[in-house]
Amino acid sequence: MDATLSETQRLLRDSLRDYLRREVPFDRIRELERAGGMDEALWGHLRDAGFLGLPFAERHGGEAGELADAAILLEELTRRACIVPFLETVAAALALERHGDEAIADEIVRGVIGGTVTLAPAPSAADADVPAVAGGALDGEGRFVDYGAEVTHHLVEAVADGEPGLWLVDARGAGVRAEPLQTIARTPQAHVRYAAAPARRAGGAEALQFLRRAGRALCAVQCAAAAQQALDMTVEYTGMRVQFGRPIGSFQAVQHHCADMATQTLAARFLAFRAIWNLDQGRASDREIAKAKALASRAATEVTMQAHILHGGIGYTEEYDLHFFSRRGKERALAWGAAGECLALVAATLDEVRPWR
Amino acid sequence: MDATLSETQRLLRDSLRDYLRREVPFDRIRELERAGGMDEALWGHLRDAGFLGLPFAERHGGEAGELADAAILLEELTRRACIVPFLETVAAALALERHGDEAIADEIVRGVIGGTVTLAPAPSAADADVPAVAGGALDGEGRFVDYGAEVTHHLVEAVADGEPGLWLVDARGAGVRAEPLQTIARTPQAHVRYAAAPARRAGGAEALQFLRRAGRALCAVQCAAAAQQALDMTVEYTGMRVQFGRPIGSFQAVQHHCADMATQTLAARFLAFRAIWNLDQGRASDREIAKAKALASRAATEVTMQAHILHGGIGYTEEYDLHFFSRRGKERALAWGAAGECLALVAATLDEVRPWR
Amino acid sequence: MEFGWSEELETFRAEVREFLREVDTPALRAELASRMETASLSPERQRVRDALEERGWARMCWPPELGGEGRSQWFQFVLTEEFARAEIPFGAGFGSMVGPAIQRFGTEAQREKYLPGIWSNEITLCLGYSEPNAGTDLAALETLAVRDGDDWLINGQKLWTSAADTASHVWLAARTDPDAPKHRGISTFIVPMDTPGISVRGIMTMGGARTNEVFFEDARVPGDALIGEVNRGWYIIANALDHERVWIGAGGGLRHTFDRLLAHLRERRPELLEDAAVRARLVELELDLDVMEGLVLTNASIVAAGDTPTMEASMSKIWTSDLRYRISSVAMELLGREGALAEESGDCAPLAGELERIYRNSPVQRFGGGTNDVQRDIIARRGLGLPR
Amino acid sequence: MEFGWSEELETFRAEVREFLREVDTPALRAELASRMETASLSPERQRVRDALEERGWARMCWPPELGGEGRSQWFQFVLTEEFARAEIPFGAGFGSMVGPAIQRFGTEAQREKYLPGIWSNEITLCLGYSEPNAGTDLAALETLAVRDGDDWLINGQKLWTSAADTASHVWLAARTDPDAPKHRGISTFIVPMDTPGISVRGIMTMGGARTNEVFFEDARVPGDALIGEVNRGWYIIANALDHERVWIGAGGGLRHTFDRLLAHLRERRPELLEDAAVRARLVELELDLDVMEGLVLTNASIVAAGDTPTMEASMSKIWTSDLRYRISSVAMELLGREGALAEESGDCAPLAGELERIYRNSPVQRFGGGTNDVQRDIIARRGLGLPR
Repeated sequence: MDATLSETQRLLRDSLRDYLRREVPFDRIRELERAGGMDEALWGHLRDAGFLGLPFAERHGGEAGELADAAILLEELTRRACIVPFLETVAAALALERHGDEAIADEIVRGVIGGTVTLAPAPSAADADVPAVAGGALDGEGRFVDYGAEVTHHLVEAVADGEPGLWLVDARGAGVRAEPLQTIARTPQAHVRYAAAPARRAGGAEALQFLRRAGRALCAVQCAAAAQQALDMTVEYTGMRVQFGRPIGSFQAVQHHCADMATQTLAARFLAFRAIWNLDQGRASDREIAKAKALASRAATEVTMQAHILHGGIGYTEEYDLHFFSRRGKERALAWGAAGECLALVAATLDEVRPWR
Repeated sequence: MDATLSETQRLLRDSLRDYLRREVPFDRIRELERAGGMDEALWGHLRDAGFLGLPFAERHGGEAGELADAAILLEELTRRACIVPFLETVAAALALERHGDEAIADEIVRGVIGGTVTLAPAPSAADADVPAVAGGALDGEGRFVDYGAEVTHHLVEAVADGEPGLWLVDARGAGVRAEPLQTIARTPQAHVRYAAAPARRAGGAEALQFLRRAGRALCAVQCAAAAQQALDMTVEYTGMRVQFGRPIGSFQAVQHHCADMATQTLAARFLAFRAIWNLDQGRASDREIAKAKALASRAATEVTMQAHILHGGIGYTEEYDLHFFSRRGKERALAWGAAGECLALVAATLDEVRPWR
Repeated sequence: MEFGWSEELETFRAEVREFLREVDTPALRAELASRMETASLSPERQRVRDALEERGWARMCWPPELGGEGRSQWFQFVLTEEFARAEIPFGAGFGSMVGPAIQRFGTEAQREKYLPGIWSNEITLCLGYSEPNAGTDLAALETLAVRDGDDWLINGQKLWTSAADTASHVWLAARTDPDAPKHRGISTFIVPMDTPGISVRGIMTMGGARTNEVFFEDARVPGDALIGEVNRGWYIIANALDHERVWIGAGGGLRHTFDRLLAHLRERRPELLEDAAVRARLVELELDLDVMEGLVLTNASIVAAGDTPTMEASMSKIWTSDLRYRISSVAMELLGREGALAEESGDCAPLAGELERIYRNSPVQRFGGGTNDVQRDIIARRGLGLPR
Repeated sequence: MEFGWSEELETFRAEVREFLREVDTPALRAELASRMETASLSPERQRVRDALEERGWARMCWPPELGGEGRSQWFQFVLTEEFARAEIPFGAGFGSMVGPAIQRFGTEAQREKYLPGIWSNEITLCLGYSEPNAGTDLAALETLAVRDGDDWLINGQKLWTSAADTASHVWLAARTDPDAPKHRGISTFIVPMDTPGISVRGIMTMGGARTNEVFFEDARVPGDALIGEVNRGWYIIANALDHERVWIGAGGGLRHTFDRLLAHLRERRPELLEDAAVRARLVELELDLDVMEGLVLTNASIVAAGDTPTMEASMSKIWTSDLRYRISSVAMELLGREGALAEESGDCAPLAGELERIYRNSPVQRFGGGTNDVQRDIIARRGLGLPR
């Protein structure tokens, strides 16, 4: 039991953090948001630095690291509001590597590591029909596909002969139409319609389950990271901003808001990373991940909005960087299962609570 | 629209408040709690002062005042932690007067005003069987009957020939066995068992509905009163208690706790009294009363417990008077429908929300 | 105690509803949908305003000495409430705040010069209070106004000056005695925005609305731009802010949002409405709206009785602004990913993007107009009497 | 990062469980059920304690210079956790706090005189810190200790001295230099409670437990009652409080309460457990317990790494004590009127009155041991580095 980063993990984190601080100023994020699309230059760096291979097996050319290592990178990318399909690509490729078709996994993971493949998972939405595959052709829709118009491939949840599974679709191929959506995050998202899109079966129910779990757990990390960044900015700003002749961070009300934000953020991060670690060890339950995501979702919402209250006017401007974390944080709070959806799962399985004694 | 007391109401309040301050010291409440039973001396005063006749019709010897007047007295009694069946007697007698058998109502209301009759309503509990009447004999149990062992009569919810109604039972008569219960409030409560107890039919479904509504709305007033008393004690104490060289009430954290307590209490009281007023006018809905009770229940719990936190050690002792309001407040929060039960009713009738426009 | 409405007010309410039905034209709706926001009223809103003046309802509750009829504030409450219910904006900008100040503190000549234009909206105003180093701590302002013959020369910088880009005048607080204690050296001015030396830079907010910085470089205004006594500006400002804090009828829009959320669930997400946990969360929002109503009515009761609320206005302000965040946040969460969609996503966006928009602009209500923490200070000290 | 347990610790955990099975006799349970609370351990608990000493587990994680084996604090964590899981009280009163202080700050003679008795529980202690005017602001204490030849004469009054009626000694903070700044004139003493001039008055609390006032009137103690340097008591106290604030494994009892609540619902109120709104509230409690676990483990990680937590202990303390209130309050509410029944109501009382009892005694955890607001100050200033 050790909630702190290992030496290697610290090096990984610092390396990416330094790069982002140097090469990805927030004004670049502003431009990307306006222009749409993903940060191709950053993706190139992630490939060159070997960051894309971290959690994958050596047999596919990966580094055989831990999923937590990738989560630590994801945390840094989130804290810089980067616009890259890192969560999406890692979760999808790992689902294939661990539980999918071996040939496809080999092709895809090598492609990811080499930078030629990016992936957008398209899991089904609660209130929509699941796409169907017949004769290798996929029909249906993906309602909220992150980076749906930017990646090379979609990994679509679909049903063939009544069997659920994951199907690989060439995102730029025939029968795929991605209509961009505008969300509060202003990161790429698409409503994708598949009309007889050629699809390869890449995995079954287990791969699908792993994808959902990994996506949700990694998204919990993003939520906690948004909260952490907003908290750090708030502590820095209130420690400096003077009103009534003293830094506003010396007012007890401000201090107590910050204390509560810090407590919520710390717990959310701990539970998110524990879920990641247990998932990697093959022993995370849907319940554990759902609880972690619910708590992280709340932290992403409440902490970032409280940060705005404590910043006042300056934090509310487009010129300041806080809105990246409040807007993205809220969007991530809803992605991969909003708190309500996660808690419904937890409530439905209350019988699984094992007495502590 | 006027949320403030009328001149008459102010006089009523002050008259009772002065009497209680003079004649009912908290040490008397301590003794009564230890000894069990109700405050007979105080009940005598309420009768002599004409307070027991306020909300009843002139034709029964009453003052033809408003139910709100009685609620204002109830507020004062609650703020002094008095142990008298005022809510119980008023709610039950009023249900009979407004919707019950006229002959029984005349007898009972006159008895109440004259001080010879006190009443304990025994509405059914959610998870228990409703008592049954056959041939004028009542069988069953009342699970949580306030003042069940102290009053002269019970007004029992029971079913006869499939029809629900209210039945009057001589509390000291045959077939009535009241076993005392100890609650967090330490006010009289009994588990009553009826075995062929002689019972008179005093009202039908309408009377029962009014009884439930009046009991719940008046109980909401008690909840708000407990919160208000705890708040007032806290403001007084923190304004005086010095630590770190200044009154603790000058610390911003303490001030903000008090501000939130005051907001919650004010809203709870407003909505409780509005429910009372609307009920009196014959236009309160179950929904409105349930919402008022839910909010008041929360205020009674949260405000009184926060008061303890702000008082520290002194407020935690038996010698200090705060625990009367935290213990009683919590018990009242659960009586006549706890928040969860009330909100279940509100949730079930969400379709009744009429658009504002 | 009396929780109903008098017949007189009910009659007035019916009249207002009739009035609102009449002015509620497709042209007005089209204009409102475009969300054209400027200091001056857009043409259709000006038409509503003119009609309101014609009925004699615009200032009927003001005291006679400020040009009103002195009617009970409940009339104002009902009027504001019915406008909110009809979703027709009521306000005429900051004129309703600056007008009374000029009426009360200005000279006869100033009243004649400014008031007709303010009432007719030919004069439109922005508020020159906040500065980079004077936000919540307004009295720390540094913009200087210095006597130069009969004129004043103004130098400094204002921040968060909404509508500075469209207003004809700025209602300005400036320091006229740098040596006096903080609150004592401030004066108030009414300054034409086309005065040479004034420049405006726009600032975009995450809520989508524009605000501004306003720079004053040797901006010269005549002596009669000063309203009230020199160095007595703090009193005039506080007086006007008190007026602003009455907040009667605030928060009505949130009821509409709640209603539309219910309608959306009924029509498009019935499976959610079947879920008891979802219903429980909706009920919490309904309770929150009840609390809001209780606080607003309590505050209004006090105002209508001719008294000044101590803490009740602050309670309403805190609750309503927090609820604006809460209602949009909870609603987005209930809807899941759909809840994140903005107006630009077209038909896919629930409530035409209203939830996402409210969520994004909710912070400004919570830290603006006296941060909610400062409001809590006021409740504790002014309302409950806790020591400083 | 590593969220599992090492094999070494899992082995130890198994040993502890085996140990606890052995000591868990009907006699112990009967004694615990009687809730006999005194400073000295009741006979059966003393037996457990002796067995623990025999295993060498009582102080195995203390540094060698304090008489321990210097094993990883995770052993202590596991030990405490397993005691909590078995619902066998672990603590040996304040000896585990005062013992190390004497070990560290006392003379060789004092160590020999007191430590064996403290370890064997022949010396039992109460804590003489708080006073009527020195609660959260401990440094304001006024009890005086004055030199009289080789002795000390003590005069003053202590408050909230739990177990003063049964302890053999009081660990006392008293002012020895009234002219020094608040924190600088305090010293620490170990004083036999049977010293002439000491009297004790009981105070009953709403939680049901007794606490005390202790009066000192010319209570004379020999010079060697002083522990550590004169006027350096604040440092010794702060050091001991730090030790107390480690809170490893706190809050375990709440998991049992939650489990018993679920069991009660399953067996006696299945209709509630069917209700989705009720389930949603239970899930919130489960999340709260997860958060507690996250905070406690984070804090323990830091301690185990040999570092001193800055804010993490405070976070655990706030959360656990607030949750104690929340879990009992919510549970009572879910049960409705039944939830209000106390133990004295016999079989009718749910969870044998546990909820009502926890609710009543929850305040003391929230304002005691440094109020939760003071803990928030610590998080903000010491943890986050916000300015004073």
